[in-house]
Amino acid sequence: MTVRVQEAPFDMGAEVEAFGKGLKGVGAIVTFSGIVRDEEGTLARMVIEHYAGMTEKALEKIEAEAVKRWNLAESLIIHRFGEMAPGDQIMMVATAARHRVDAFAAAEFLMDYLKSRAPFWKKEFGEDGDSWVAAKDEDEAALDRW
Amino acid sequence: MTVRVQEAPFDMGAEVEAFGKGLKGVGAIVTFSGIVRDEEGTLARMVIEHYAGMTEKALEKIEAEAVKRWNLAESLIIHRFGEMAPGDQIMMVATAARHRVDAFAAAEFLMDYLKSRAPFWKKEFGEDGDSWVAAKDEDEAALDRW
Amino acid sequence: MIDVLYFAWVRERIGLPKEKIETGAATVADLVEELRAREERYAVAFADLSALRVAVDQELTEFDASLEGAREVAFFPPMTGG
Amino acid sequence: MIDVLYFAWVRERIGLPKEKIETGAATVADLVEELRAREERYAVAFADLSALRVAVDQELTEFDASLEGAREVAFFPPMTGG
Repeated sequence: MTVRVQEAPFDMGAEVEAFGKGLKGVGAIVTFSGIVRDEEGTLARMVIEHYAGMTEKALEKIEAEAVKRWNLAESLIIHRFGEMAPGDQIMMVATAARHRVDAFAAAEFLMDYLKSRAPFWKKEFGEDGDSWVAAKDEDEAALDRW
Repeated sequence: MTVRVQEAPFDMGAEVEAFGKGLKGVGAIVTFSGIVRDEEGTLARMVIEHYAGMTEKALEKIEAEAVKRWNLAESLIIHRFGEMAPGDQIMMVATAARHRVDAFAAAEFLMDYLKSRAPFWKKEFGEDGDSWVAAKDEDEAALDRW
Repeated sequence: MIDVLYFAWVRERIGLPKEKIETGAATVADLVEELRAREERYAVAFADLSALRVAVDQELTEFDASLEGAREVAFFPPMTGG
Repeated sequence: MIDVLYFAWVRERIGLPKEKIETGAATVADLVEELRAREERYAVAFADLSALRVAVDQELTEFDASLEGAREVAFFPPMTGG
Protein backbone atom coordinates (compact mmCIF):
# COMPACT_ATOMS: atom_id res chain seq x y z
CA MET A 1 0.00 0.00 0.00
CA THR A 2 1.86 3.03 -1.26
CA VAL A 3 0.94 6.66 -1.89
CA ARG A 4 3.26 9.13 -3.60
CA VAL A 5 2.47 12.80 -4.23
CA GLN A 6 5.16 14.45 -6.30
CA GLU A 7 5.90 17.26 -8.71
CA ALA A 8 8.31 15.19 -10.83
CA PRO A 9 7.15 13.10 -13.79
CA PHE A 10 7.13 9.34 -13.31
CA ASP A 11 7.94 6.49 -15.68
CA MET A 12 4.72 4.51 -16.08
CA GLY A 13 6.49 1.49 -17.63
CA ALA A 14 9.05 1.30 -14.84
CA GLU A 15 6.39 1.78 -12.15
CA VAL A 16 4.23 -1.01 -13.57
CA GLU A 17 7.25 -3.29 -13.79
CA ALA A 18 8.33 -2.54 -10.22
CA PHE A 19 4.78 -2.88 -8.88
CA GLY A 20 4.41 -6.42 -10.22
CA LYS A 21 7.76 -7.68 -8.92
CA GLY A 22 7.77 -10.27 -6.18
CA LEU A 23 4.06 -10.22 -5.39
CA LYS A 24 2.82 -13.52 -3.94
CA GLY A 25 -0.46 -15.21 -4.84
CA VAL A 26 -1.33 -12.54 -7.38
CA GLY A 27 -3.14 -13.43 -10.60
CA ALA A 28 -4.35 -10.01 -11.71
CA ILE A 29 -2.88 -6.52 -11.93
CA VAL A 30 -4.90 -3.51 -13.08
CA THR A 31 -3.41 -0.10 -13.74
CA PHE A 32 -4.99 3.21 -14.60
CA SER A 33 -3.14 6.25 -15.81
CA GLY A 34 -4.55 9.72 -16.23
CA ILE A 35 -3.11 11.90 -18.97
CA VAL A 36 -3.42 15.61 -19.80
CA ARG A 37 -5.66 15.59 -22.90
CA ASP A 38 -4.47 17.73 -25.78
CA GLU A 39 -7.99 19.03 -26.51
CA GLU A 40 -7.20 19.34 -30.20
CA GLY A 41 -4.26 21.62 -29.65
CA THR A 42 -6.10 24.36 -27.73
CA LEU A 43 -4.52 23.52 -24.38
CA ALA A 44 -1.07 24.98 -23.74
CA ARG A 45 -0.49 23.63 -20.24
CA MET A 46 -2.15 22.51 -17.04
CA VAL A 47 -1.25 23.38 -13.48
CA ILE A 48 -2.38 21.19 -10.60
CA GLU A 49 -2.61 22.74 -7.17
CA HIS A 50 -2.89 20.55 -4.09
CA TYR A 51 -3.26 20.82 -0.33
CA ALA A 52 0.16 19.78 0.92
CA GLY A 53 -0.29 17.94 4.21
CA MET A 54 -3.85 16.84 3.53
CA THR A 55 -3.25 15.20 0.15
CA GLU A 56 -1.32 12.13 1.32
CA LYS A 57 -3.70 11.67 4.23
CA ALA A 58 -6.73 11.78 1.93
CA LEU A 59 -5.19 9.33 -0.54
CA GLU A 60 -4.14 6.94 2.24
CA LYS A 61 -7.67 7.00 3.62
CA ILE A 62 -9.11 6.15 0.19
CA GLU A 63 -6.57 3.36 -0.23
CA ALA A 64 -7.31 1.96 3.24
CA GLU A 65 -11.00 1.87 2.35
CA ALA A 66 -10.22 -0.09 -0.84
CA VAL A 67 -8.15 -2.59 1.15
CA LYS A 68 -11.09 -3.05 3.53
CA ARG A 69 -13.51 -3.74 0.71
CA TRP A 70 -11.52 -5.98 -1.62
CA ASN A 71 -9.00 -8.74 -1.35
CA LEU A 72 -5.89 -6.84 -2.49
CA ALA A 73 -2.30 -8.00 -2.32
CA GLU A 74 -0.90 -4.57 -3.15
CA SER A 75 -1.92 -1.11 -4.30
CA LEU A 76 -0.21 2.06 -5.46
CA ILE A 77 -1.30 5.63 -6.04
CA ILE A 78 1.01 8.21 -7.64
CA HIS A 79 -0.36 11.72 -8.23
CA ARG A 80 1.56 14.70 -9.53
CA PHE A 81 1.08 18.40 -8.85
CA GLY A 82 2.57 21.48 -10.53
CA GLU A 83 2.88 22.22 -14.23
CA MET A 84 2.17 19.69 -16.97
CA ALA A 85 1.90 19.69 -20.76
CA PRO A 86 -0.67 17.94 -22.97
CA GLY A 87 0.18 14.24 -23.19
CA ASP A 88 1.92 14.21 -19.80
CA GLN A 89 0.95 11.66 -17.20
CA ILE A 90 -0.91 13.21 -14.26
CA MET A 91 -1.33 10.18 -12.06
CA MET A 92 -1.63 6.43 -11.89
CA VAL A 93 -3.11 3.76 -9.70
CA ALA A 94 -2.28 0.07 -9.66
CA THR A 95 -3.98 -2.80 -7.86
CA ALA A 96 -2.87 -6.41 -7.50
CA ALA A 97 -5.18 -9.21 -6.42
CA ARG A 98 -5.69 -12.93 -6.61
CA HIS A 99 -8.69 -12.45 -8.92
CA ARG A 100 -9.44 -9.89 -11.61
CA VAL A 101 -12.79 -8.85 -10.16
CA ASP A 102 -11.11 -7.42 -7.05
CA ALA A 103 -8.30 -5.75 -8.99
CA PHE A 104 -10.73 -4.02 -11.38
CA ALA A 105 -13.25 -2.97 -8.74
CA ALA A 106 -10.57 -1.57 -6.42
CA ALA A 107 -8.90 0.39 -9.25
CA GLU A 108 -12.23 1.94 -10.26
CA PHE A 109 -13.06 2.72 -6.65
CA LEU A 110 -9.68 4.42 -6.12
CA MET A 111 -10.19 6.49 -9.27
CA ASP A 112 -13.75 7.52 -8.40
CA TYR A 113 -12.77 8.68 -4.92
CA LEU A 114 -9.53 10.26 -5.98
CA LYS A 115 -11.41 12.37 -8.57
CA SER A 116 -13.58 14.17 -6.07
CA ARG A 117 -12.25 13.45 -2.57
CA ALA A 118 -8.52 14.13 -2.85
CA PRO A 119 -7.52 17.81 -2.62
CA PHE A 120 -6.28 18.50 -6.15
CA TRP A 121 -7.45 21.31 -8.41
CA LYS A 122 -6.68 21.59 -12.12
CA LYS A 123 -6.20 24.86 -13.95
CA GLU A 124 -6.00 24.91 -17.73
CA PHE A 125 -4.07 27.50 -19.70
CA GLY A 126 -5.19 27.70 -23.30
CA GLU A 127 -5.85 29.87 -26.30
CA ASP A 128 -8.81 31.53 -24.62
CA GLY A 129 -7.07 32.32 -21.37
CA ASP A 130 -7.00 30.25 -18.23
CA SER A 131 -9.70 28.60 -16.16
CA TRP A 132 -10.17 26.22 -13.27
CA VAL A 133 -11.53 22.87 -14.35
CA ALA A 134 -15.07 22.48 -12.97
CA ALA A 135 -15.98 19.33 -11.06
CA LYS A 136 -18.37 17.15 -13.03
CA ASP A 137 -21.73 16.03 -11.63
CA GLU A 138 -21.05 12.59 -13.08
CA ASP A 139 -17.88 12.30 -10.98
CA GLU A 140 -19.83 13.05 -7.82
CA ALA A 141 -22.57 10.64 -8.94
CA ALA A 142 -19.98 7.91 -9.57
CA LEU A 143 -19.43 7.65 -5.79
CA ASP A 144 -23.00 6.44 -5.24
CA ARG A 145 -22.27 3.02 -6.67
CA TRP A 146 -19.80 2.10 -3.93
CA MET B 1 -6.36 -2.08 -32.41
CA THR B 2 -3.71 -4.76 -32.02
CA VAL B 3 -3.76 -8.46 -31.19
CA ARG B 4 -0.63 -10.50 -30.57
CA VAL B 5 -0.57 -14.22 -29.79
CA GLN B 6 2.93 -15.39 -28.96
CA GLU B 7 4.95 -17.97 -27.10
CA ALA B 8 7.65 -15.52 -26.03
CA PRO B 9 7.44 -13.53 -22.79
CA PHE B 10 6.66 -9.83 -23.12
CA ASP B 11 7.89 -6.84 -21.17
CA MET B 12 4.81 -5.34 -19.50
CA GLY B 13 6.56 -2.05 -18.66
CA ALA B 14 7.80 -1.56 -22.21
CA GLU B 15 4.42 -2.52 -23.68
CA VAL B 16 2.57 -0.04 -21.46
CA GLU B 17 5.08 2.66 -22.35
CA ALA B 18 4.80 1.99 -26.09
CA PHE B 19 1.00 1.75 -25.94
CA GLY B 20 0.64 5.25 -24.47
CA LYS B 21 3.01 6.92 -26.91
CA GLY B 22 1.59 9.43 -29.39
CA LEU B 23 -2.10 8.80 -28.68
CA LYS B 24 -4.28 11.83 -29.43
CA GLY B 25 -7.18 13.03 -27.30
CA VAL B 26 -6.59 10.35 -24.69
CA GLY B 27 -7.14 11.04 -20.99
CA ALA B 28 -7.29 7.52 -19.61
CA ILE B 29 -5.35 4.30 -20.06
CA VAL B 30 -6.31 1.06 -18.31
CA THR B 31 -4.19 -2.07 -18.37
CA PHE B 32 -4.81 -5.55 -17.07
CA SER B 33 -2.21 -8.24 -16.77
CA GLY B 34 -2.79 -11.87 -15.93
CA ILE B 35 -0.11 -13.72 -14.01
CA VAL B 36 0.48 -17.40 -13.25
CA ARG B 37 -0.37 -17.62 -9.54
CA ASP B 38 2.13 -19.47 -7.39
CA GLU B 39 -0.62 -21.28 -5.41
CA GLU B 40 1.55 -21.37 -2.30
CA GLY B 41 4.38 -23.16 -4.02
CA THR B 42 2.39 -26.22 -5.15
CA LEU B 43 2.43 -25.25 -8.83
CA ALA B 44 5.55 -26.19 -10.80
CA ARG B 45 4.53 -24.88 -14.21
CA MET B 46 1.62 -24.13 -16.48
CA VAL B 47 1.20 -24.96 -20.14
CA ILE B 48 -1.27 -23.04 -22.29
CA GLU B 49 -2.57 -24.73 -25.42
CA HIS B 50 -4.33 -22.68 -28.07
CA TYR B 51 -6.08 -23.12 -31.41
CA ALA B 52 -3.60 -21.61 -33.87
CA GLY B 53 -5.56 -19.99 -36.64
CA MET B 54 -8.69 -19.39 -34.65
CA THR B 55 -7.10 -17.57 -31.71
CA GLU B 56 -6.24 -14.30 -33.45
CA LYS B 57 -9.61 -14.26 -35.19
CA ALA B 58 -11.46 -14.77 -31.91
CA LEU B 59 -9.48 -12.04 -30.16
CA GLU B 60 -9.94 -9.61 -33.05
CA LYS B 61 -13.67 -10.24 -32.95
CA ILE B 62 -13.80 -9.51 -29.22
CA GLU B 63 -11.74 -6.36 -29.73
CA ALA B 64 -13.96 -5.18 -32.60
CA GLU B 65 -17.00 -5.63 -30.37
CA ALA B 66 -15.35 -3.48 -27.67
CA VAL B 67 -14.60 -0.76 -30.22
CA LYS B 68 -18.26 -0.80 -31.27
CA ARG B 69 -19.49 -0.41 -27.70
CA TRP B 70 -17.11 2.17 -26.27
CA ASN B 71 -15.32 5.26 -27.39
CA LEU B 72 -11.78 3.90 -27.59
CA ALA B 73 -8.73 5.56 -29.11
CA GLU B 74 -6.64 2.39 -28.98
CA SER B 75 -6.61 -1.14 -27.63
CA LEU B 76 -4.14 -3.97 -27.31
CA ILE B 77 -4.37 -7.66 -26.47
CA ILE B 78 -1.28 -9.81 -25.96
CA HIS B 79 -1.75 -13.46 -25.00
CA ARG B 80 0.94 -16.09 -24.62
CA PHE B 81 0.80 -19.82 -25.15
CA GLY B 82 3.25 -22.57 -24.27
CA GLU B 83 5.06 -23.15 -20.99
CA MET B 84 5.10 -20.68 -18.13
CA ALA B 85 6.31 -20.62 -14.54
CA PRO B 86 4.55 -19.22 -11.45
CA GLY B 87 4.86 -15.42 -11.46
CA ASP B 88 5.14 -15.22 -15.26
CA GLN B 89 2.87 -12.93 -17.20
CA ILE B 90 0.29 -14.83 -19.26
CA MET B 91 -1.40 -11.97 -21.03
CA MET B 92 -2.29 -8.30 -20.96
CA VAL B 93 -4.90 -5.97 -22.35
CA ALA B 94 -4.69 -2.19 -22.60
CA THR B 95 -7.37 0.34 -23.50
CA ALA B 96 -7.03 4.06 -24.17
CA ALA B 97 -9.98 6.45 -24.19
CA ARG B 98 -10.92 10.07 -23.71
CA HIS B 99 -12.70 9.22 -20.44
CA ARG B 100 -11.97 6.67 -17.74
CA VAL B 101 -15.42 5.09 -17.83
CA ASP B 102 -14.86 3.82 -21.39
CA ALA B 103 -11.32 2.65 -20.72
CA PHE B 104 -12.36 0.66 -17.63
CA ALA B 105 -15.51 -0.85 -19.14
CA ALA B 106 -13.75 -1.90 -22.35
CA ALA B 107 -10.85 -3.51 -20.44
CA GLU B 108 -13.26 -5.51 -18.27
CA PHE B 109 -15.29 -6.52 -21.30
CA LEU B 110 -12.16 -7.70 -23.13
CA MET B 111 -11.12 -9.73 -20.10
CA ASP B 112 -14.52 -11.31 -19.56
CA TYR B 113 -14.80 -12.40 -23.18
CA LEU B 114 -11.21 -13.46 -23.49
CA LYS B 115 -11.62 -15.74 -20.44
CA SER B 116 -14.28 -17.92 -21.96
CA ARG B 117 -14.51 -17.12 -25.68
CA ALA B 118 -10.90 -17.22 -26.87
CA PRO B 119 -9.53 -20.72 -27.56
CA PHE B 120 -6.93 -21.11 -24.81
CA TRP B 121 -6.71 -23.99 -22.35
CA LYS B 122 -4.54 -24.03 -19.25
CA LYS B 123 -2.93 -27.12 -17.85
CA GLU B 124 -1.28 -27.05 -14.44
CA PHE B 125 1.63 -29.26 -13.45
CA GLY B 126 2.03 -29.52 -9.71
CA GLU B 127 2.90 -31.65 -6.72
CA ASP B 128 -0.18 -33.81 -7.18
CA GLY B 129 0.28 -34.41 -10.91
CA ASP B 130 -1.18 -32.44 -13.75
CA SER B 131 -4.69 -31.27 -14.55
CA TRP B 132 -6.59 -29.09 -16.98
CA VAL B 133 -7.91 -25.94 -15.36
CA ALA B 134 -11.72 -26.14 -15.26
CA ALA B 135 -13.75 -23.23 -16.59
CA LYS B 136 -15.52 -21.36 -13.79
CA ASP B 137 -19.26 -20.81 -13.76
CA GLU B 138 -18.59 -17.25 -12.58
CA ASP B 139 -16.58 -16.55 -15.72
CA GLU B 140 -19.47 -17.68 -17.90
CA ALA B 141 -21.89 -15.68 -15.75
CA ALA B 142 -19.68 -12.57 -16.11
CA LEU B 143 -20.68 -12.34 -19.78
CA ASP B 144 -24.31 -11.70 -18.88
CA ARG B 145 -23.63 -8.18 -17.74
CA TRP B 146 -22.57 -6.99 -21.21
CA MET C 1 -13.19 -34.89 -46.31
CA ILE C 2 -13.15 -32.64 -43.30
CA ASP C 3 -10.38 -31.68 -40.86
CA VAL C 4 -11.34 -32.56 -37.31
CA LEU C 5 -9.28 -30.99 -34.53
CA TYR C 6 -9.16 -31.81 -30.81
CA PHE C 7 -7.78 -29.66 -28.02
CA ALA C 8 -6.87 -30.00 -24.34
CA TRP C 9 -8.29 -33.15 -22.64
CA VAL C 10 -10.36 -34.00 -25.74
CA ARG C 11 -7.07 -34.28 -27.65
CA GLU C 12 -5.54 -36.34 -24.86
CA ARG C 13 -8.48 -38.76 -24.64
CA ILE C 14 -8.71 -39.27 -28.37
CA GLY C 15 -4.94 -39.44 -28.62
CA LEU C 16 -4.32 -37.13 -31.54
CA PRO C 17 -4.62 -33.41 -32.31
CA LYS C 18 -6.07 -33.63 -35.78
CA GLU C 19 -7.39 -36.08 -38.36
CA LYS C 20 -9.07 -36.05 -41.74
CA ILE C 21 -12.48 -37.68 -41.74
CA GLU C 22 -14.63 -38.80 -44.64
CA THR C 23 -18.16 -38.02 -43.55
CA GLY C 24 -21.61 -37.29 -44.89
CA ALA C 25 -22.77 -35.88 -41.53
CA ALA C 26 -25.20 -33.01 -41.98
CA THR C 27 -24.62 -31.43 -38.57
CA VAL C 28 -21.98 -31.37 -35.86
CA ALA C 29 -24.21 -33.62 -33.76
CA ASP C 30 -24.35 -36.17 -36.58
CA LEU C 31 -20.56 -36.11 -36.82
CA VAL C 32 -20.32 -36.67 -33.07
CA GLU C 33 -22.58 -39.72 -33.42
CA GLU C 34 -20.32 -41.14 -36.13
CA LEU C 35 -17.23 -40.57 -34.02
CA ARG C 36 -18.80 -42.10 -30.90
CA ALA C 37 -19.56 -45.26 -32.87
CA ARG C 38 -15.98 -45.58 -34.05
CA GLU C 39 -14.02 -46.53 -30.96
CA GLU C 40 -14.20 -46.47 -27.18
CA ARG C 41 -11.81 -43.49 -26.88
CA TYR C 42 -14.20 -41.35 -28.97
CA ALA C 43 -17.20 -42.55 -26.98
CA VAL C 44 -15.40 -41.52 -23.80
CA ALA C 45 -14.32 -38.12 -25.14
CA PHE C 46 -17.82 -37.32 -26.38
CA ALA C 47 -19.72 -38.87 -23.46
CA ASP C 48 -20.98 -35.53 -22.13
CA LEU C 49 -21.55 -32.85 -24.77
CA SER C 50 -22.39 -30.25 -22.13
CA ALA C 51 -18.69 -30.41 -21.17
CA LEU C 52 -17.63 -29.68 -24.76
CA ARG C 53 -17.55 -26.74 -27.11
CA VAL C 54 -17.35 -26.80 -30.89
CA ALA C 55 -16.05 -24.49 -33.61
CA VAL C 56 -16.83 -24.87 -37.32
CA ASP C 57 -14.33 -23.20 -39.62
CA GLN C 58 -12.81 -21.46 -36.57
CA GLU C 59 -16.05 -19.87 -35.37
CA LEU C 60 -17.68 -20.97 -32.12
CA THR C 61 -21.04 -22.57 -32.79
CA GLU C 62 -23.59 -25.07 -31.41
CA PHE C 63 -23.84 -28.84 -31.85
CA ASP C 64 -26.86 -28.49 -34.11
CA ALA C 65 -24.87 -26.36 -36.58
CA SER C 66 -24.80 -27.49 -40.22
CA LEU C 67 -21.61 -28.91 -41.70
CA GLU C 68 -22.52 -27.92 -45.23
CA GLY C 69 -19.39 -26.60 -46.91
CA ALA C 70 -17.39 -26.89 -43.67
CA ARG C 71 -13.68 -27.59 -43.99
CA GLU C 72 -12.69 -27.70 -40.33
CA VAL C 73 -14.44 -28.76 -37.12
CA ALA C 74 -12.81 -28.47 -33.71
CA PHE C 75 -13.87 -30.00 -30.39
CA PHE C 76 -12.59 -28.79 -27.03
CA PRO C 77 -13.55 -28.16 -23.40
CA PRO C 78 -14.77 -24.73 -22.22
CA MET C 79 -11.98 -22.21 -22.76
CA THR C 80 -9.79 -20.95 -19.94
CA GLY C 81 -7.89 -17.97 -21.28
CA GLY C 82 -6.83 -14.77 -19.53
CA MET D 1 -5.77 31.85 16.47
CA ILE D 2 -6.57 29.57 13.66
CA ASP D 3 -4.83 28.98 10.30
CA VAL D 4 -7.20 29.56 7.41
CA LEU D 5 -6.14 28.23 3.99
CA TYR D 6 -7.58 28.94 0.57
CA PHE D 7 -7.10 26.94 -2.62
CA ALA D 8 -7.75 27.30 -6.36
CA TRP D 9 -10.15 30.14 -7.25
CA VAL D 10 -10.96 30.77 -3.59
CA ARG D 11 -7.29 31.59 -3.08
CA GLU D 12 -7.27 33.78 -6.18
CA ARG D 13 -10.39 35.73 -5.18
CA ILE D 14 -9.25 36.32 -1.62
CA GLY D 15 -5.74 37.06 -2.86
CA LEU D 16 -3.74 34.95 -0.45
CA PRO D 17 -3.13 31.27 0.25
CA LYS D 18 -3.15 31.37 4.04
CA GLU D 19 -3.73 33.66 6.99
CA LYS D 20 -3.98 33.50 10.74
CA ILE D 21 -7.32 34.60 12.09
CA GLU D 22 -8.33 35.49 15.64
CA THR D 23 -11.84 34.17 15.97
CA GLY D 24 -14.37 32.96 18.49
CA ALA D 25 -16.49 31.28 15.81
CA ALA D 26 -18.12 28.09 17.08
CA THR D 27 -18.64 26.52 13.65
CA VAL D 28 -17.27 26.78 10.14
CA ALA D 29 -20.44 28.60 9.10
CA ASP D 30 -19.86 31.19 11.85
CA LEU D 31 -16.30 31.69 10.60
CA VAL D 32 -17.62 32.17 7.06
CA GLU D 33 -20.00 34.88 8.36
CA GLU D 34 -17.10 36.69 10.04
CA LEU D 35 -15.02 36.52 6.87
CA ARG D 36 -17.88 37.71 4.64
CA ALA D 37 -18.32 40.76 6.85
CA ARG D 38 -14.62 41.66 6.60
CA GLU D 39 -14.17 42.80 3.01
CA GLU D 40 -15.77 42.59 -0.41
CA ARG D 41 -13.31 39.96 -1.69
CA TYR D 42 -14.33 37.57 1.10
CA ALA D 43 -18.02 38.27 0.44
CA VAL D 44 -17.45 37.41 -3.22
CA ALA D 45 -15.44 34.25 -2.52
CA PHE D 46 -18.01 32.97 -0.02
CA ALA D 47 -21.11 34.13 -1.95
CA ASP D 48 -22.26 30.60 -2.78
CA LEU D 49 -21.37 27.96 -0.20
CA SER D 50 -22.75 25.18 -2.41
CA ALA D 51 -19.78 25.85 -4.70
CA LEU D 52 -17.33 25.39 -1.83
CA ARG D 53 -15.90 22.58 0.23
CA VAL D 54 -14.26 22.79 3.64
CA ALA D 55 -11.70 20.80 5.58
CA VAL D 56 -11.04 21.16 9.31
CA ASP D 57 -7.62 19.94 10.41
CA GLN D 58 -7.18 18.36 6.97
CA GLU D 59 -10.36 16.28 7.06
CA LEU D 60 -13.25 17.02 4.73
CA THR D 61 -16.28 18.13 6.69
CA GLU D 62 -19.50 20.17 6.48
CA PHE D 63 -20.13 23.86 7.07
CA ASP D 64 -21.97 23.16 10.32
CA ALA D 65 -18.88 21.43 11.77
CA SER D 66 -17.59 22.65 15.11
CA LEU D 67 -14.32 24.59 15.30
CA GLU D 68 -13.64 23.57 18.89
CA GLY D 69 -9.95 22.77 19.17
CA ALA D 70 -9.43 23.25 15.42
CA ARG D 71 -6.02 24.49 14.32
CA GLU D 72 -6.54 24.66 10.56
CA VAL D 73 -9.52 25.36 8.32
CA ALA D 74 -9.30 25.22 4.53
CA PHE D 75 -11.77 26.45 1.93
CA PHE D 76 -11.73 25.33 -1.70
CA PRO D 77 -13.90 24.46 -4.70
CA PRO D 78 -14.95 20.85 -5.42
CA MET D 79 -11.83 18.79 -6.08
CA THR D 80 -10.73 17.79 -9.56
CA GLY D 81 -8.02 15.17 -9.13
CA GLY D 82 -7.26 12.15 -11.25
